[in-house]
Amino acid sequence: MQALLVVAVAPLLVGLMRQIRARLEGRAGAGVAQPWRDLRKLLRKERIAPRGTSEVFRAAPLVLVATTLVVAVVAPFVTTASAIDPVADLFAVVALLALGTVALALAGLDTGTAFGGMGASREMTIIALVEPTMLVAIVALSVRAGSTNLATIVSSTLHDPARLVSPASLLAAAALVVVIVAETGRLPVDNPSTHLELSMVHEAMVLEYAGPDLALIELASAMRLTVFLGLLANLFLPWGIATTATPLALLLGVLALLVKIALLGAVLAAGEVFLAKLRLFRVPELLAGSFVLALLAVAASFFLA
Amino acid sequence: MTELLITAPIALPVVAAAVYAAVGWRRTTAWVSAGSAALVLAAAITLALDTMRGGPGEAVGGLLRVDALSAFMLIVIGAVGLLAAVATPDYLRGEMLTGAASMRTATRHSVLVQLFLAAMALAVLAANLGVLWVAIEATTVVTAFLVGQRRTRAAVEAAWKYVVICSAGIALALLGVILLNYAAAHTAGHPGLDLALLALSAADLDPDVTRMATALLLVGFGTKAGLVPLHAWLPDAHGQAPAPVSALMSGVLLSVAFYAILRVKLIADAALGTGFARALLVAMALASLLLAASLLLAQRDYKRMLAYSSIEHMGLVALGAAIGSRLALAAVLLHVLGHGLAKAVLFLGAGRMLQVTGTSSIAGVRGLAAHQPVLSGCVGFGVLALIGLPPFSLFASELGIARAGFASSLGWATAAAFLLVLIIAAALVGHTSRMLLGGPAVDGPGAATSPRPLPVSMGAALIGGLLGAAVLGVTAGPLAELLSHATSILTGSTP
Amino acid sequence: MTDTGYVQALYLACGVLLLTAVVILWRRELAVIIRVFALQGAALAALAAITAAHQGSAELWAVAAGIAALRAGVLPWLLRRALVESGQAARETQPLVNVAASLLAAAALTMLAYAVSQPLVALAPSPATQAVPVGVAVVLIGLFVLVTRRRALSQLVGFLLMDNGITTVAFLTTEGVGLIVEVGVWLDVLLVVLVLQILTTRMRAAFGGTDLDDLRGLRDT
Amino acid sequence: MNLAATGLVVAAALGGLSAVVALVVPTRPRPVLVGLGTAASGAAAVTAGVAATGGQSFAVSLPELLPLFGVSLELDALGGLFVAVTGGVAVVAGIFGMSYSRHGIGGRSVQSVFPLFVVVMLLVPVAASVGTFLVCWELMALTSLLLVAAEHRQRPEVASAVRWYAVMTHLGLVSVLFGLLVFAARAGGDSFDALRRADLSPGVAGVVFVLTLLGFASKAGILPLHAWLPRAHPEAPSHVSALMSAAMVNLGVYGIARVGGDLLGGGPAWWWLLVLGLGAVSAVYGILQAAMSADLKRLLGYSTTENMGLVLVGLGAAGLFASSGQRVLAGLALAAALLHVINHASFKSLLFLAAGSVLHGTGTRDLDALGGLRRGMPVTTAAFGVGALAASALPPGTAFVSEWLLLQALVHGVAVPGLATAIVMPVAVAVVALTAGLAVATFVKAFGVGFLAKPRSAGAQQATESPATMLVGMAFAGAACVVLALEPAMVLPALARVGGVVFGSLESAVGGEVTLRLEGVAGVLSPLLLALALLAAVVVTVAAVRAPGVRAARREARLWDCGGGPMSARMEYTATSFAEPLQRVFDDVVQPELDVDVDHHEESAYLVRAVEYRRRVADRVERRLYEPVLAVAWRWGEAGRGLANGSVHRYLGYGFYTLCGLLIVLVVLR
Repeated sequence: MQALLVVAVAPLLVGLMRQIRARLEGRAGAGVAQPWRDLRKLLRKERIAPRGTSEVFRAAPLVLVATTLVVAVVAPFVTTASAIDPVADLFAVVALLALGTVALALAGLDTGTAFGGMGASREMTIIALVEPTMLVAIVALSVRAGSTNLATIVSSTLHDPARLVSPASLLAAAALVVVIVAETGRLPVDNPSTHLELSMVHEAMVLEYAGPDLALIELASAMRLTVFLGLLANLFLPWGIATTATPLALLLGVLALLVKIALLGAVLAAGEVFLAKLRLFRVPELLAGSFVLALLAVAASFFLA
Repeated sequence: MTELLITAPIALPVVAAAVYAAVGWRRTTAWVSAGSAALVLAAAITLALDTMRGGPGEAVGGLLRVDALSAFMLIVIGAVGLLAAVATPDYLRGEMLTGAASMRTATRHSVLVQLFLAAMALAVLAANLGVLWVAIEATTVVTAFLVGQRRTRAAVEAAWKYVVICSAGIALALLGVILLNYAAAHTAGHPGLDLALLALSAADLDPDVTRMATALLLVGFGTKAGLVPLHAWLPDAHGQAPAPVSALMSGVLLSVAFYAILRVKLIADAALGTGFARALLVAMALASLLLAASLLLAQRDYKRMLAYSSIEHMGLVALGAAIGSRLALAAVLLHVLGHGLAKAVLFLGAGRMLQVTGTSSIAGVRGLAAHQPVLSGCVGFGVLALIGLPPFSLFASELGIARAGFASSLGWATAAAFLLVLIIAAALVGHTSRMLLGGPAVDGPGAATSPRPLPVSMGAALIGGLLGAAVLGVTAGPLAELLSHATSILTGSTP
Repeated sequence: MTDTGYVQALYLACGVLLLTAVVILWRRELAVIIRVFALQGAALAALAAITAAHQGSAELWAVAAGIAALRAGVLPWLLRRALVESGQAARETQPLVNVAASLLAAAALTMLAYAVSQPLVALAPSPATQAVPVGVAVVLIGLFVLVTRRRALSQLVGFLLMDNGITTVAFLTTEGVGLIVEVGVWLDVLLVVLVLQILTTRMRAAFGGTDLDDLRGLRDT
Repeated sequence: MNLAATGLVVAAALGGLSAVVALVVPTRPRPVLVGLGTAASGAAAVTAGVAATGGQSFAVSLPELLPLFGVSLELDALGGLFVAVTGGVAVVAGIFGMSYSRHGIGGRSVQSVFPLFVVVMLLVPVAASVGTFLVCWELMALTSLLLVAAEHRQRPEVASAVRWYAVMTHLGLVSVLFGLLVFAARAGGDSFDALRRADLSPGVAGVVFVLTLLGFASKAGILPLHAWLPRAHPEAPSHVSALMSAAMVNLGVYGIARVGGDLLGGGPAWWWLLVLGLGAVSAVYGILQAAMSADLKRLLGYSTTENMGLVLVGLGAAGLFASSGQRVLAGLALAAALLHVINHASFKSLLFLAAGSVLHGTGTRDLDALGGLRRGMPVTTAAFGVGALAASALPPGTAFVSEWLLLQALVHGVAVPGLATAIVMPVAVAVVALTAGLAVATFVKAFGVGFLAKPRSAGAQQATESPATMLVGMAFAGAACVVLALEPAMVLPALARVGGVVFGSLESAVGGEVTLRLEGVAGVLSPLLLALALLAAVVVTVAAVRAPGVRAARREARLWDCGGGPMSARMEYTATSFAEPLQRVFDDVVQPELDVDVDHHEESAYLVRAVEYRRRVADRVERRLYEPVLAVAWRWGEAGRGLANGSVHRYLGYGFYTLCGLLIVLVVLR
């Protein structure tokens, strides 16, 4: 149910963000539903197998979508009661999302082109720094909750809202924001709308994809953004989430989630307008900074425990 | 019967020497030396069984005496002597091929080697410290010409240094013998120089005189045992002597000299307490190890490398003797045997390497394993045995010395010693691996020779020695009891 | 022989021993050194004879005769033969330490010998043991000669000097160590000298001289 | 005789028999017989080990062996775990070796040493006295040394690796030997029982622990004594590499657990902080070097350092918890560490075997020269893929589970009071996290560059699949990886029992059958459900994409080449270029040496004819720590030669001065 929601909302979120950027830049914009229309078009196209690529190339979009789907199913977006509780672990969620990225990077390498390799290399450099930051930030959040189970963290935050303003929490939030930006390939780390060789990261890896495969990747990217924003929202602003399974609570949960995601997306999009892309080799500095923030968060949670 | 048996280890080699002197070295007599060594070994084993069953025995009016310790040393002499003797015919033939030796040289060689064996047997069987001294000095005289056998400049030089340094050192031991005799003359028991009596009445010896005598004896016999300070003859002599003689000198002669030190220490400990001899031995041991390490690190000649490794092992043995507990002394004796076998194999192998490659420089030998697999294997395993890897018995004995050392008050000295041993092991492995490993050398002196297969009897000696050391490291078997008896003698307790 | 006569004769012989040792250190000509060495041998034999006369022991007389034959006769003869073989060039010793310093060193060594020998004297004070420091001093001087003299022949002399010193100590302390051992020791000494003499000959053939500084082929530097 | 005893005896007998068989049979059937014998021996050992972890024990004393000391053996749960792991690796390595040994290493000596190596590795965790332990430990060093030297004729680097390995393993032995002998001397006995009963002062216990830790850490490839590992592991024949990297290094962990935990009985917190610190540094350093490495086997070797570092982090955390009385957490951390040992054994043996298969098929292990192997060597590619997934700590891989447990333990480290914990725990978390991130990049590089894309050399172009036995060996290892990844809960009871041996009776920390359920702290994870969910999601996606009537057939198309014509393999990203951004990030840590030669045309300095670019990532620890030591040793050696300058006067002078000095001392002291 949650997954369907995420699938449905994700392209709309991207559309919303594009629309906001367009408006802020003084353009009319293509409308919020444009990503959905793009996806429909791509899905109808012919399937292409670039010469010399293997199963890895073909399987990557599936893995990417699948990992995001699993996360969408298990993570507490609408309700704290997870569908598959033994998987709803923060570490598992982060690792699953990383798995999707890895699949894409392998696909990029598999093409054997310079672009594919370049994109994979850069993406792996980024993820090598992003993943640790996420894990550390998670630890910072879970030290006080005593568990890394998402539902547990969220419900413990609900019970004890004062925890949110603790230094550990704030530092972790800041770190998470930075890495989510990096992980989802937004400015200033990567420009989702560029196709300039020297600056591409994500786009370089997916350069050879076309048709339905590309549709899957675009969808997955949008879903990942949604998932991350949703996680961010519920980890730090869990209000509104359903703690019981009554229809009313659920409905309230859905609404709260939509509002939160839309707000975060809007802030992100607005922010992007004012940012230029960083040079690739400056990105690690940013990520290292967020890593340190996360580390400080853990340290704070240990010291203040 | 026992009397005859006790004199046999001395008489047999003398007879063999006479045979060589009379008939000369030739095809028919080539194996006489091996036979004599084998008989010495057999006699040694019989004597060992006798002493274990019936206690010490005497011969020649009490001048010769055999106890478990002497019997053990005789076994070492016999075993290493046998290895050397088995490899000798092939070695001499190889020398003759290259023109480095003639039939006459071979004859002289065989006569002297037999006398050498006889002198060593006399040394360990001597009941009297004076006779022991005479026998050890006799080994110098006998081996002088063996060291100088090649008559090259280097050989003459080595022989000169050998004789002068050893004679000077052993002269100090003589002074020590005389002082001990003096001290003994002024005790109630009048033990003279009889080792057993001296040990019994040692408590009455004048401590000051005994102290001086002990110092002189340790330095003096230490010379022949290759211990610092008068060690410097050793690398020259071992490097220049023919391979079987190097094997005997390094494998047995050093240990026989050390046997004298052990006997002296037994008396000194009873007279002075354990502190004095222990302090001296520890100092000599550490200095020897330090010296060996210093000279092995950048060594350029593989025969000298083996010689310095002998100094190292004598240093370890001295350390074990200094520790002086039962375990340490048993380990010392085991080490003497294991080292004798391994070092004999290595010197025989090194002699063969010299014949095959024509150079004794480490840099001159490359990729030997590629064209001399068996020889390289033996040398490689020999070095591994030397650095104390199991299954060779040197592992057990070094472990024993270390174990005893840490249990005694010499923990720090033991730690320092084993660190030096580690450095030495690193140097040995480094040098050896450079010679043995790698692809076949394309040019240079190491490659110029055609692959000559290892002669069968030489190979048998090499592999036999290694197997012996390995078996000994797995289980000492019946030797364990002999070791226990010998250790009891050294600790002055009853088994 | 009276006791005072015995003591005086004993001390005279010991004096000659020490004096000859110092003279060996002092003189450069090998021929002179060998002659002095023979004199020392004679003094040693005299020492043995004096002891023999004092004790009235036939065995000691035999030993004294042996010493006279070996140390005043055979060994100097062997040395002289070696010297003749070696020719004109090698007639002088070339000390590594100059003669004045050598003599000073000898004095210091004698002091050391005296100091070291105190317990030996203290064990059984008697006229004979009072003279033990002389023997020890000769041993040390002999070792010093070995260390500092560059000719093969002078090293040989140094070794024999040590041996004379040891024999002196043996006589002064315990009238010898038993005949068998004594004979064994003599035999060994004789053989060592023979070996060294042969090696000197070979050295001359191989190196063209007997300068020990030429013996630097075997080294690790 | 119970199953443990029988299994162990059979394993030893089979190993010995194989060694003898190798000596007597002719060349052709030799590798097959030896491989089969080794595999059978390994299988018997697995049985024995599993039985031992199940609670059986076995003790025997053989006083006749090893003169002066005697041999005594005892198999308990802790030993059983390592026996089982070693046996498992031996099974796959033995099968793999049956055909792998045919090229160049089928000689008598190598083939007879191989099973012996397995046997002595099985005996190390069974040794129950100081002498026995040291002799087994050193036999293990000897046999592995001989195996590392196996290919010395083919490559000059082997000799250098042999030297490094021999010296460093000896250094480790001396360290362990010092520690154990001081221990035994104070305890007054050699048997482990006597050591357990010994009452050591804290100072002595600390010395013993640090000395043994140094030696054991060296064997496990832990910094700073790791330098032999990235040399010896790559140069050994690949199935030997697998044994060394997946089984032998574990014994270092075993040693720390046995001595620090079992024999010394825990100890103060600083011991374990030290272990944790060493582990943390090694983990990061190892994976960084692996990420930079372009040599496939060297990469795997450094990855071993990383994984052993993680294990030590777990072990250190367990000790820390135990020392402060947190028994549940100690059990959790120890379970994480031991599970990682098992996991690492499974995926590292798989990876090394796959690397061996690559080497066999292409003749090179240089990633920059590989690529495109999936066409010629599909099974090897799949095997390496499984291994890489397992190694990179991503679900549904093996390492993910153990690292998850490890992080869980660290998260709860807050329960241990103290400033050191408050500093160390967050750093440890950061280290584990950073390691996980870099491992992902490393194995994407190894798999993506090495096996996917286009071949970069003729060797890779002509690669053909390896013989069946090699594939079977890899398949076994791969199956172990998969099973461990999906159902790790099955080894948990054994781990709990092992934990009882190491830190006294620990409460079972992790339970569950399908789901790992942490006891005492909140935390659940079900790798199996996760994998199923992932599978289901893939199926759903496929169904969803297929549903709208999209044509299933694919049309082949040209790659995007910017219109410049077909792309050649030279345009591909290589392993070196792949790692370049990471290398820039960690420039200060790894300090690579760059060497750029630009060759200009004669006419103009602006026209470049050729650019030569060389990059070498030297081991920085080596540079800083080993080179000065080597330089000192060299100078010492040079100076030491002056002691033997050939002058007989100087030689006699040594004696003269010593004698005078000695006499003066006698005079003074009287």
